[in-house]
Amino acid sequence: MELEVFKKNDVAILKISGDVDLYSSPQVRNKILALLAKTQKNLLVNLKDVSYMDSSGVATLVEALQLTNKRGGKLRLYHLGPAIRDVFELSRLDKVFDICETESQALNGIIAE
Amino acid sequence: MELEVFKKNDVAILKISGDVDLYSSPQVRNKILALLAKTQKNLLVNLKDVSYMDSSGVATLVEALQLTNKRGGKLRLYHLGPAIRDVFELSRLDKVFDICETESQALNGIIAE
Amino acid sequence: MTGQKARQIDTIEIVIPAKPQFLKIIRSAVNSICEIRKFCREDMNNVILAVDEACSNIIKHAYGKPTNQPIQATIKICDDRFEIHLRDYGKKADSNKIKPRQLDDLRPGGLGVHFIKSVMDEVVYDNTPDKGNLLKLVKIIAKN
Amino acid sequence: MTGQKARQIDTIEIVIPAKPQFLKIIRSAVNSICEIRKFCREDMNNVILAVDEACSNIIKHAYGKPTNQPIQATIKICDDRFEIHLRDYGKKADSNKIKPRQLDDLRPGGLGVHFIKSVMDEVVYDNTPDKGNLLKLVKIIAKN
Ligand SMILES: Nc1ncnc2c1ncn2[C@@H]1O[C@H](COP(=O)(O)OP(=O)(O)O)[C@@H](O)[C@H]1O
Ligand SMILES: Nc1ncnc2c1ncn2[C@@H]1O[C@H](COP(=O)(O)OP(=O)(O)O)[C@@H](O)[C@H]1O
Repeated sequence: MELEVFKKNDVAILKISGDVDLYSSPQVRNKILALLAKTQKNLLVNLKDVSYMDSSGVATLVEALQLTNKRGGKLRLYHLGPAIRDVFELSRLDKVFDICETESQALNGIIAE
Repeated sequence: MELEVFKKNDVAILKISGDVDLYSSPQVRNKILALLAKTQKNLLVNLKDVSYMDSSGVATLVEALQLTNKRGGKLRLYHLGPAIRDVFELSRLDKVFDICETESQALNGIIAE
Repeated sequence: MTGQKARQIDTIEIVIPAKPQFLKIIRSAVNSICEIRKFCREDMNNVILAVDEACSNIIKHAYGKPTNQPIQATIKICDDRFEIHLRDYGKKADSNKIKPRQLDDLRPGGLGVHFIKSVMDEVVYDNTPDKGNLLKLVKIIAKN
Repeated sequence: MTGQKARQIDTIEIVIPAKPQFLKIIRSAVNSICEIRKFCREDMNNVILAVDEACSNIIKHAYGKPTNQPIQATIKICDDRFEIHLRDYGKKADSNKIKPRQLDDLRPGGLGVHFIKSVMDEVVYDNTPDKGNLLKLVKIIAKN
């Protein structure tokens, strides 16, 4: 699993690649907590190259959502492949999360603020 | 493992995809024998999408080479990925086979005949 | 439809130490088995997810932490079903406690058992072995 | 350099029926193990090839044909080496006969043992077990 952080117009984008499972999700969690601690209100997560995600990965994103909500920020996920989309549907969290198709959709309204 | 046969200016092209191992190489062998039986003198083999090849796959191609040689035809392999190239180098058959980079290189001189 | 075709059943066994970094080995073996049996993408992903979640729970709940003790997976390969038995030697599971949380209670965690039960056709927790637990998971594969 | 670091060794076991269609399961498990240990592409491909060839030979030569009898693979995971033991219960190998053909003799077949010996650092055929054979393969992994 690999993590990369980009900035687009001051918005942090976390790109996750590979498998997010019991082994790697703590690394995702640490990275997200570090980003949000650094006065980052909003966070976009690019899931395009995530090949597998289990419940620990979903749990990590739930925690991130709660944190950003509490701070009045936004968490948006985008570029979900079919396997990852299925996991969110199974967890019935596809309606709870703000899931976008593309990066520009995910940036929409956040940059304008 | 999947096999597809194309014709380009009357030359047969066999495209192999997936893993060629002890399980699938007999299927490759049958397909090649059938193609060569059908008055096909020359044969091009596209290895671009072969993800794995073991000694039984190499043996199958050696047999095909001997058959085409005997009939005065040509066998050419092309589009070998690094893993497949390594297997031919390990077997020291990279000099015995006619290995081309691209399809047009592989067709060169065969079509003109 | 009365004729019975002798069903060929092959058995695969995989044993890993109960540590998160090795779950990938079980996932990729299960993936190959699903490919060999030509499961559709959805069945394949579902089976991999359920097996992985069940193994994660063995590490988290039966052993309580990563350990050198084993997770033993026995997979029966048939045309029309995927069956896996997961054996651990950790503390006995209290089957009353193995249940998914309410999904509308938004909090991290508590999704694994829900995933397993949603995607598999049979989920049987058996804590009667001499030591540890045995979990049987079955997925019926639709013919295509 | 005299200090000895206690080496963590983890053991993975995989058992398949000795049939060609299941070799893929061993390959993908070995692949995952190489990924976990961050082997470079070449080491990874070489290890997968050698293990696969050795398993093919068990089917072809020790058992003589595809069978329900097992191929048992025991893989030891360390940082600096890949070690696998392959156990079969077929007929005892005559170690004088296990050798690669002359490579300049162009004919199909006879490459498997050459591949195994070219890419692995240790190849030991042991036919002293009570039943069948044990093949030990070791690859030393260069630090990067
Ligand atoms: N293999 C197991 N052994 C013992 N208890 C288990 C096991 N699997 C699940 N449980 C119990 O079921 C609960 C729900 O599990 P799960 O849905 O996977 O969520 P989580 O593991 O995040 O709590 C766990 O909190 C645990 O109490
Ligand atoms: N596991 C084995 N048990 C017994 N004999 C073997 C075994 N592996 C290889 N051999 C012998 O070594 C020879 C060379 O093997 P190999 O290089 O793999 O080529 P091939 O299998 O195509 O003959 C075989 O023909 C066989 O006689």
